[in-house]
Amino acid sequence: METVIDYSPAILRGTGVTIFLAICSLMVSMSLGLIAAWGKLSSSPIGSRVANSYTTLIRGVPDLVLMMLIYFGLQRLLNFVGDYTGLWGYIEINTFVAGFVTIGFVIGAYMTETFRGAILAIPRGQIEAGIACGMSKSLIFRRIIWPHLVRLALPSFTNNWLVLLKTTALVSVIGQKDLVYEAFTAGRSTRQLFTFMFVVLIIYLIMTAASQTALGLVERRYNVGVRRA
Amino acid sequence: MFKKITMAAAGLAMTFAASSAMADGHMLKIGVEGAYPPFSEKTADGTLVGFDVDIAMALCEKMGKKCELVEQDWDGIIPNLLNKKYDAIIASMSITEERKKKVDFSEKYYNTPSRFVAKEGVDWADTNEGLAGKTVGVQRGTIQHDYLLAVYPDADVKPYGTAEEAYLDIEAGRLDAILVDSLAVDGGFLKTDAGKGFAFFGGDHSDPKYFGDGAGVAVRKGEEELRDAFTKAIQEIRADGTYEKINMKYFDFDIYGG
Amino acid sequence: MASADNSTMLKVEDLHKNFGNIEVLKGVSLTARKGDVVSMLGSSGSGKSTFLRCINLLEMPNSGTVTVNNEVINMTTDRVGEPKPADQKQVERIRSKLAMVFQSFNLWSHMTVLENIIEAPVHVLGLSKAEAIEKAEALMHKVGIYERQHYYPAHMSGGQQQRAAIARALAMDPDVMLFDEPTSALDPELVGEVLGVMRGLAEEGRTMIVVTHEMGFARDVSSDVIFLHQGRIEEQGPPSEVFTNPKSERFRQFLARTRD
Amino acid sequence: MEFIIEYFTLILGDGNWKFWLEGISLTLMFVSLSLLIGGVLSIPLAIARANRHPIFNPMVWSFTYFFRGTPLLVQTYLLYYGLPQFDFVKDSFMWPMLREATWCALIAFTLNTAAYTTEIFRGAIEAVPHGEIEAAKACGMSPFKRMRRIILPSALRISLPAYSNEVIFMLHGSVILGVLPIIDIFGAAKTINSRYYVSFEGFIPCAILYMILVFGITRIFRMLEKRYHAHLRPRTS
Repeated sequence: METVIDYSPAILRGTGVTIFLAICSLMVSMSLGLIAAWGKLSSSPIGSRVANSYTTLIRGVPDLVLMMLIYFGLQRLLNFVGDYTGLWGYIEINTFVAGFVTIGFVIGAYMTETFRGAILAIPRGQIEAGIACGMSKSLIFRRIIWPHLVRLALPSFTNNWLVLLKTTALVSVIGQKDLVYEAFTAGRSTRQLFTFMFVVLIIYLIMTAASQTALGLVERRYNVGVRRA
Repeated sequence: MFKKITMAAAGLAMTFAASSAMADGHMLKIGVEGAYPPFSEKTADGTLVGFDVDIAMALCEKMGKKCELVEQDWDGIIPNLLNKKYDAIIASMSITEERKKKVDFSEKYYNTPSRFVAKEGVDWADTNEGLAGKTVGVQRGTIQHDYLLAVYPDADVKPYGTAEEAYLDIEAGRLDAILVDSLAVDGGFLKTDAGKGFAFFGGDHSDPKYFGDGAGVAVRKGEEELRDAFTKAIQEIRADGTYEKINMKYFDFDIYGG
Repeated sequence: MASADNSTMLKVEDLHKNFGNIEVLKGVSLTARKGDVVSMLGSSGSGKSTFLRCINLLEMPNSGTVTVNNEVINMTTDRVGEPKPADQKQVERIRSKLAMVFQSFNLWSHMTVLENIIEAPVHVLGLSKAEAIEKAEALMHKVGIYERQHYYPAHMSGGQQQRAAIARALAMDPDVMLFDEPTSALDPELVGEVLGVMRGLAEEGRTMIVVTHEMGFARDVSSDVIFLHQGRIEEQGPPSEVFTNPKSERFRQFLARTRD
Repeated sequence: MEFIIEYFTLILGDGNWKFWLEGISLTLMFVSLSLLIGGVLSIPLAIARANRHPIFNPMVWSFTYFFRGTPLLVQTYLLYYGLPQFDFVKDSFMWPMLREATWCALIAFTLNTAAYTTEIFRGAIEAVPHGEIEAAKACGMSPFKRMRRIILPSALRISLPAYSNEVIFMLHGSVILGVLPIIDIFGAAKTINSRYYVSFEGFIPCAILYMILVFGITRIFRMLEKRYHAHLRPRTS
């Protein structure tokens, strides 16, 4: 235990990196999810085809392999294109960027389904009722569509966020100094890997439980007036 | 939602901008490994220390450059040099023909043989027959790895990401033997508490066909100027006693080799 | 209107049932002899379905005894004082003699009609599969769903499903058949086909307890009618008597409301 | 053209095809074994959860919460690198097994998939229509027989789509093997990359192989669903 305290600055630093990385990934995944959901729902065949191949690719390739391809391959591609066209000089994809871009890209595919399902499930009659009352478009979005969207998307959103949080552990494999990396390094030099890995598990459990509580509160707020099935 | 997209995009752009500062005349980024004691390792507070690290700093000083150390896992150490994440590798990298196809090397800055390590008192021969069926750990993508694959086809070779993970597993009893640089394993394992009860067996392995001509500084192909500057700096620190001072800090004999 | 062979098949005495603080059954008794068809009437919430479910212990009665074919079901209480059967094996054996037909059919949705019918004979009664199939085929002819034997329940109409459920019940060779509002979940035009099958069973001399809203069935087919109100028997007797000359004011009102 | 030949020499030549073969068979064997054992384990656990057993339910809940709430990578590290921290583990009769990376990983993966599968099955058991269970009771089926003949067959059918996702997640998760000294498909890619000091070349066939496997798994489950979800298909004719 004392060794854990010795290394606690590193562990805390790593935890911070993990959380920050998770938040960045979340931004990417939500943006991609919205765009792809829109693509799937749009009547344009190209939009839905692109969105479909995106989700198929994510289902087909493990996240870590994708991360490696982005970390090493995309970097090479960017530099090659930059050199060839002369449009830009050196662009670096560091482990952090590779990490959150990949995770955001992967979870974005799940978010697509989340948003698509929620949009499809919005009761259309209530929107019509809003129109019938003479509500403006923005008012209808704010007061009717948005609360439904949040309520319908939240359970699956919560699930995606938890998957995302756990996926961040993979960035340690490409050398990003997140919680797992810092703890593994510490455990390796002190030869107490069990202790340190156990600490990591506990920290992840705390993060999971905290997210569930917080999102549960939001869910309760938005579920007012909905009968439990 | 749109705000979030722009924020994410801005974040992305910033990361690119921040890290795309190219190495200018006085800045030099050097890739080191950080998991190869006593050549390079990390202290509890995250500082990189070790023979490679000290040599890197000394070389930079001689070259009159400001250096930044970049920690990099061994697996990606050459790819990321080519990807320009840093400009040179000082990570006990042996100068081999295979690697020369990808990168250029300075003159060597040290040369030591590799040796097998196992539990004290084993009477195995360090030949393919002697190690047939034995589980032998090695760091993935090192000269030792190539050597084992080529010369010891009957051994069960387990590749590890870092040397330290291989040390962990031989200590845990998962490996019968490991093949490592003799100095690295001496300082990084055998002389530590964890290495008690383990010892070298067999002789030196240093066939230049596999092991090359010692460890050098690697730079991208075509950067002869930088390569020659490193060679010159190595000669200078050899001459003025800086090398000896660093050498003696970690080892009790001259590791420059013949 | 006792049948020729008047051995008692089912006897329920002074049955009480509480859900929490609410007393749903306040001492209900019933006797059915072989070949009797007892119709149980009552408005919703009168406790008639609960009574039926207490007979085969889908609900645990708080007190009272149930005797099936001269065998008393032994009851005891668990640690917190809730009633439970003393001998689970006995309950299973008795349930296999009391076939039940549910309001919502409750066919096993992942099995075809034939599989539904042979399931319990093979796995509870221990019949061979061939035997069970042979019997099932006869029953399916009888209820008129032979052509649908390889259909899954979800692919059939409600009336067909209920007839399949009746065949499933018959396959157990039950001593007594319990019908829990068998036509209430059906579209009006499908009610007739199910009632027709049930009439046939009554004529065969099956002992049946039927919870129903079908006055016509109760009047024409049953040997005995019981009217439950708030957990008590308000009116009881042969249909010829109770329908023409009801003694209870409540039953009179009930009849007036439901007159078809 | 020359480039293509060069590329194929890189990933297949010099005996490298052997790494791929070894990797594919290891990944397949590993994923199917852990799914098999984990699946068998999860059935009693799911039943205990669904029945709200007073003692086992909280225990199983803690187990699934722990394994579902933390990354598989860390669980594997804990088992593989963590256990030798204790001498009693190294002295125990289990050690001959635990000293093998494959066994440690198999244990971690099995427990992980058992946790996820338990919750999938629990949900499916709870989704079996109550009336169908009552009908089984009314026929005189014992609790055991009800579970075996009615509830489980129905629940396993219900859980097919969710379970097919779990199978794909396990395949994705199995790349963690390549982080240990095990040559799975991912490990094969890493080995080849590090042999030639290239960065991503080996990951391309690796990604393609995983895609083929996922495609195959999806096909198998589509067939299973066609067969076992016949009763859920909408009425035709």
